[in-house]
Amino acid sequence: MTRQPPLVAVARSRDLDPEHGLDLLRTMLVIRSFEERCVELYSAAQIRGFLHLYIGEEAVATGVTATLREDDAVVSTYREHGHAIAKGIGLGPIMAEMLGKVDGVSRGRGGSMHLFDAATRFYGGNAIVAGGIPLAVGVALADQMQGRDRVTVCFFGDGAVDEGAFHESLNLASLWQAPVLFACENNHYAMGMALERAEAQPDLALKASGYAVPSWRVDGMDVLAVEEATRRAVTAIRAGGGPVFIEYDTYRFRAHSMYDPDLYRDPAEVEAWKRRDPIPALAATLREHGHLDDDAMAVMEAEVAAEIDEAVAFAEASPLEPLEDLERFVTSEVAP
Amino acid sequence: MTRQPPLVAVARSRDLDPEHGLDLLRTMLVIRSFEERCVELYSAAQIRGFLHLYIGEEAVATGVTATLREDDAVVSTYREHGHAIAKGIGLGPIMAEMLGKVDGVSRGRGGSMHLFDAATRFYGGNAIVAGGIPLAVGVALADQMQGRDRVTVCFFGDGAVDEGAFHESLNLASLWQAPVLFACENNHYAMGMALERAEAQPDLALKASGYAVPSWRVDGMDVLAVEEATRRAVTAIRAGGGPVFIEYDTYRFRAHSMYDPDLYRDPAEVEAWKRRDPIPALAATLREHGHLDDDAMAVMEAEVAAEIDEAVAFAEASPLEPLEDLERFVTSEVAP
Amino acid sequence: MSAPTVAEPATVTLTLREALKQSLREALIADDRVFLLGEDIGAYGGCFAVTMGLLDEFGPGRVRDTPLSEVAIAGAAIGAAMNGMRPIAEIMTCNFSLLALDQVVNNAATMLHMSGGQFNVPVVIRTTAGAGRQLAAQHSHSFEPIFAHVPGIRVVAIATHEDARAVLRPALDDPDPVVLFEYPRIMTMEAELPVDPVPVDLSTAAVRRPGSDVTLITYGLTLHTVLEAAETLATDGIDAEVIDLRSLRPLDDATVLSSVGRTHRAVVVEEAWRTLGVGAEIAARVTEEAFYDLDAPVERIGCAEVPLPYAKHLEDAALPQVPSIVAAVRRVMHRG
Amino acid sequence: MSAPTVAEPATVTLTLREALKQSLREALIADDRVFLLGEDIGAYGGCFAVTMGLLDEFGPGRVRDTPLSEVAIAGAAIGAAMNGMRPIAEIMTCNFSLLALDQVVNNAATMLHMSGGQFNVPVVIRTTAGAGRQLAAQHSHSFEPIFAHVPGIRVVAIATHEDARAVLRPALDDPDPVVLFEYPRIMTMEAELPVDPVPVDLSTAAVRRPGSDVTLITYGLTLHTVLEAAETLATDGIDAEVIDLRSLRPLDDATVLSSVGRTHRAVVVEEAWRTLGVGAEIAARVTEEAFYDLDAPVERIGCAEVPLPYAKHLEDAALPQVPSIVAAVRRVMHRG
Ligand SMILES: Cc1ncc(C[n+]2csc(CCOP(=O)(O)OP(=O)(O)O)c2C)c(N)n1
Ligand SMILES: Cc1ncc(C[n+]2csc(CCOP(=O)(O)OP(=O)(O)O)c2C)c(N)n1
Ligand SMILES: [Mg+2]
Ligand SMILES: [Mg+2]
Repeated sequence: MTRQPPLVAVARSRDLDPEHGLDLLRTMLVIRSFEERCVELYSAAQIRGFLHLYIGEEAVATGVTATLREDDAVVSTYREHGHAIAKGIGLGPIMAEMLGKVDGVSRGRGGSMHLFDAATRFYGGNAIVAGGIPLAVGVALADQMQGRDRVTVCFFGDGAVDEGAFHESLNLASLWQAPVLFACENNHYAMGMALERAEAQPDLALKASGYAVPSWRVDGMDVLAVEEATRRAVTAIRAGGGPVFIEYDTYRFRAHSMYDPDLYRDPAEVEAWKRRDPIPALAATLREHGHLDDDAMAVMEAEVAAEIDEAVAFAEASPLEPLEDLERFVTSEVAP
Repeated sequence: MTRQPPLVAVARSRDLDPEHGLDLLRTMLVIRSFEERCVELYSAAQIRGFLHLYIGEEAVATGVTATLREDDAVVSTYREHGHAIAKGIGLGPIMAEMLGKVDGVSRGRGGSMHLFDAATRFYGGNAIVAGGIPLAVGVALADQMQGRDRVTVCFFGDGAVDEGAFHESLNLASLWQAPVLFACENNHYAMGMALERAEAQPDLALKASGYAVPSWRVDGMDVLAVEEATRRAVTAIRAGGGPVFIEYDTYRFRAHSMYDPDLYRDPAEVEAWKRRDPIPALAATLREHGHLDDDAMAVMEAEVAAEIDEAVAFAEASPLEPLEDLERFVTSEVAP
Repeated sequence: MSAPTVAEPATVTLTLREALKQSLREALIADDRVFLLGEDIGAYGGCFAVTMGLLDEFGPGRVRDTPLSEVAIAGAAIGAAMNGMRPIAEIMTCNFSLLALDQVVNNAATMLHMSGGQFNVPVVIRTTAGAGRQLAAQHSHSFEPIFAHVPGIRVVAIATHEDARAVLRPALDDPDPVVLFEYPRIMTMEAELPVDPVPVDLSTAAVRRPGSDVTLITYGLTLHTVLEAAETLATDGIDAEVIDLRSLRPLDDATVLSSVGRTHRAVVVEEAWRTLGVGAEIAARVTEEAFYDLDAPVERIGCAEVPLPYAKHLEDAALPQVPSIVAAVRRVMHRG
Repeated sequence: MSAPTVAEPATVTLTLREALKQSLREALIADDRVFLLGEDIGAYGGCFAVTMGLLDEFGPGRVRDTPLSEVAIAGAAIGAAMNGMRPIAEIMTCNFSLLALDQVVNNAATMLHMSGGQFNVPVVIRTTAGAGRQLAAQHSHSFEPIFAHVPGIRVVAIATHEDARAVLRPALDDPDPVVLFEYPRIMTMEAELPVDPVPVDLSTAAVRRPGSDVTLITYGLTLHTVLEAAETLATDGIDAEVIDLRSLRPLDDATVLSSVGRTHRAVVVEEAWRTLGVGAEIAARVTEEAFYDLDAPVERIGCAEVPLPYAKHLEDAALPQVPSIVAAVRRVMHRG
């Protein structure tokens, strides 16, 4: 058995570097604020289509990407704003994408569910549940075959584990020792389907053992725990140890998407999780150690708000893709 | 963990009812002889297409079906002659199918890979690897929903475990407690792919635990062990205990199909397994206990050969489906 | 005695979604063998709220939430159908139906023929298609042509309230697999309908607007755009007949040919990609059967040959619209 | 000085299988980024022996046997292609390719557009199609039309030794996904070829036999049947031009239209089901572009609309044959 003991809240906050802690806080705050602004823009019908919010889960994207190098890759889902921001894509181009503008990361073709950025090695925004998992194995394999010690992080939800693609991909990654981190964001629901109703064996980390992939579980509401566990995994993967599976125990505070009336969750359950909000939690730790006070927090919030304002201004100012370019990029434009 | 301890050769041959033992021997002999005749007919170009032989694996079909009621169902693969014969389909109609005749079980439309028989609840001959596994869950579910205490046996190979369909089906069957026996015939190869090269975690029975399906492994070369283990499972399933997974450890003595040059197996390995041939093994046990001697064996062999002759004669005498019936059965013929 | 007053049939105003739900509800009431299975059809209420309330009314045995497992959903439905049930499986959108296509094509569509007429598969698979909601390239496509290519299944596109209200009766009465396409974009459209459903014939096309100058042939979502275009054309003095194919397999050639025989001109409009779309088949058939009646070649309008983009102006430009339909009709009127 | 003798290019006799293998081999030699992955391509030597010997020559890093996992094979190949490699994935037969269709359509075909031009997918997917070997309904179908419907991929059918010998160079040079169809039934056909491959242009159709009376349009396996039919027709005084479409997406309209412009009559022949087949698209296009040049409607011959049966007489009857092609051409010659 390759299963590791659960690794919950292992981070020793006393050793926390204050600057790093504040960076983590800021990243989570940016993600949160960005999405809150998205909700406003959605209500104003400036953003359309599906909008899946990451609010509540920020510690995962933030803690995971904090362990990555710039040249590491991320493959994500339709709930990927947090991953995209944390990986370092500019807020302006992301917001422009949400608005369907030509300066959007995907030139307005992708929208909320399909953020892509070659520069930061962000392989999208995949809206077929589990559809990105085999891709991630391939991305990682390519690095391995080309002798680059890069890691590919593949984010997916608890629901993705139900799909055949998950099973085939874990097996293949394990056989080939592909340098992938399978980052399962277990927010306990796949749309309206509670994990216990969707999986006969809801211990997700256990499943990875079926493919001889080392696996463990971590508190996904504690960004320091996320970071510590992930760093351990990423280091092992980068050293050639093959894939690792981590289950991040987390929760989405909002409905599945803007379309979802959220009829299937007990409000008390939602409230209980909200009390574990990762942002105030980290802020409290930082305050406790004297790294943060009300003033500093207010400054940070103001700075973040300004950044979002700027992103929205950038997005609003961006033109639309000209209509005559509709058929561009169906196939590559090869230089003559 | 729902995994059971391995259950190897548990059968106590001393308690063996002689008549039953001779029945098992005869069934295995019929399967073996039928397929040996198929090889001849294939060489004579009377059988065409793919022909996948079960030679060496007869103990599994024989031992498993010995535990079934007539109204239990079987879902099988393209390597299904043994299952079809053991389930009680007539040899004549099976052989007629191999020859593409109208009196074949599938009117000559299916051939070796697609034997079907509604009367014995034989749901085919499925040639998409793992394609029958979700079907079996549905067949079993229908019995469960209609309040019938029938069991569905789903045969598949070690290679089928690689497919996403396996994973999705085990989970669904377990969630719904469908009365299915997942009968995995681990003959250690999927075409040329040795199990250890195809599965990062080659312990197949362990995988079933990932779906909270009780699972164990049994010596598939020992028909009595197969029967005993299966009976235990079938009894539990019939009583409403939900699905069970059994891995039958076995081996195909021949190549994957008549097209296969068999370049990937060590001849010594093949020879070692042949020494565990289930037919002489059971014959020896029966002799040991005084239930069988040379004469009786010769009589049985002659009887079986006559049965096969008769089946071939039936098949050869059968006409072809008239050409004008080609388009029948694309959709149902509804009585006016 | 005065003549008895013929009571107007009582009517009710329904959205297309409600019409579908009532049809499902009546099917569940009428026949114990009917059950629903699919992702989020229960606790969530259905991805498009079509099944909202049915779990409460019929319980989890008959309204079965499934994990995210398109292969298992389709396969289990097929198996259950082969064993006496009348399952109605839902695959949220046809984009995900590709995951289940192997089951539909290699099992559902072939089973009856391959088994020599023994196993019919009375399964109903509901799915959705169509764009217009800015859901981008993985949630907007129209794969009716892929299914309509395959013998052994019936394919029906539901464009009107009348069809929605009554579709499940004939679909369930069909002994063979039926794939139903529904269209989220028009789910909230309202219409006044008789309280009791009026039977519909799934095998025929419906003339939705009689006309004499040109035949407009369409199905599904675009019916409504085409009807609008026909009104615009009427103000121009062009009297268009509008045919809703409804059944995409088999195609009702008679209705199409009799119309074209009168109008001598035809335009096919669909939301699927034009190349190898339903329009190609209609154009080929009309030309084969009515070549010498045609005053101009059949025109085809489909989706631009691009993965559908998120930005509204691009999505709109990719799809058939009233102006592009009107322009095509004008072209056809001026040729020949 | 006497004129220099121009040396005839050296030739060699190759089967189609060998021609394909040499093309693969040269691709592996020419470019480090090229690797093969698929089921049984290594130790087994390839389901159709196309890759026999390549594992020994190039090792398991570049000739990668995979588990039975069509989703993961396609997905990993796509991911590797997005990250600098040039994978050549093999899906044994197109019957199983349906399992991978989601990856091909929702990922490979959409990626470039959906990412606003950032991520092209230079993957090559090899698969096989076609009947004639009595493999029945799950191993005999021709799904070229399904793939040819989808924008964003190139689809090529390889019917000749010349094409087989050289196909991988242009396929790998293509920055976008290429799906290659090969045909097991003709793998052992021999031809004399130049030792060095002659470059082929995958984007154009090839005139395989010039003629002036009627244009026969086909692709893949049936090319050879059509050429035979053309010879039969010649003895009748009908001089048929035979076009091998070769590229099924995009279609080379120019070659087809220029031929029909001369012959005024056309018949399309394919092994896929006729309804919504490639023939429908060709018929529609020819009619659109050359309506007033046509002396008769375009005829289409395809597979009978049945799942392919095992029995030889039924299979033969379902497929296009020389007599049925000849008869169709005669019909076309006598109309108009
Ligand atoms: C193959 C497929 N099936 C169904 C859907 C519809 N769908 C979108 S998101 C979702 C739930 C996924 O849940 P999970 O993987 O836990 O991710 P979460 O949304 O919770 O982050 C479903 C069912 C889809 N996009 N793709
Ligand atoms: C989906 C699919 N992929 C590939 C194949 C080709 N194929 C046929 S049998 C086989 C090996 C299956 O091995 P296993 O499941 O162990 O069964 P066995 O043949 O050993 O009985 C393969 C790869 C197939 N029929 N279906
Ligand atoms: Mg979730
Ligand atoms: Mg095997």
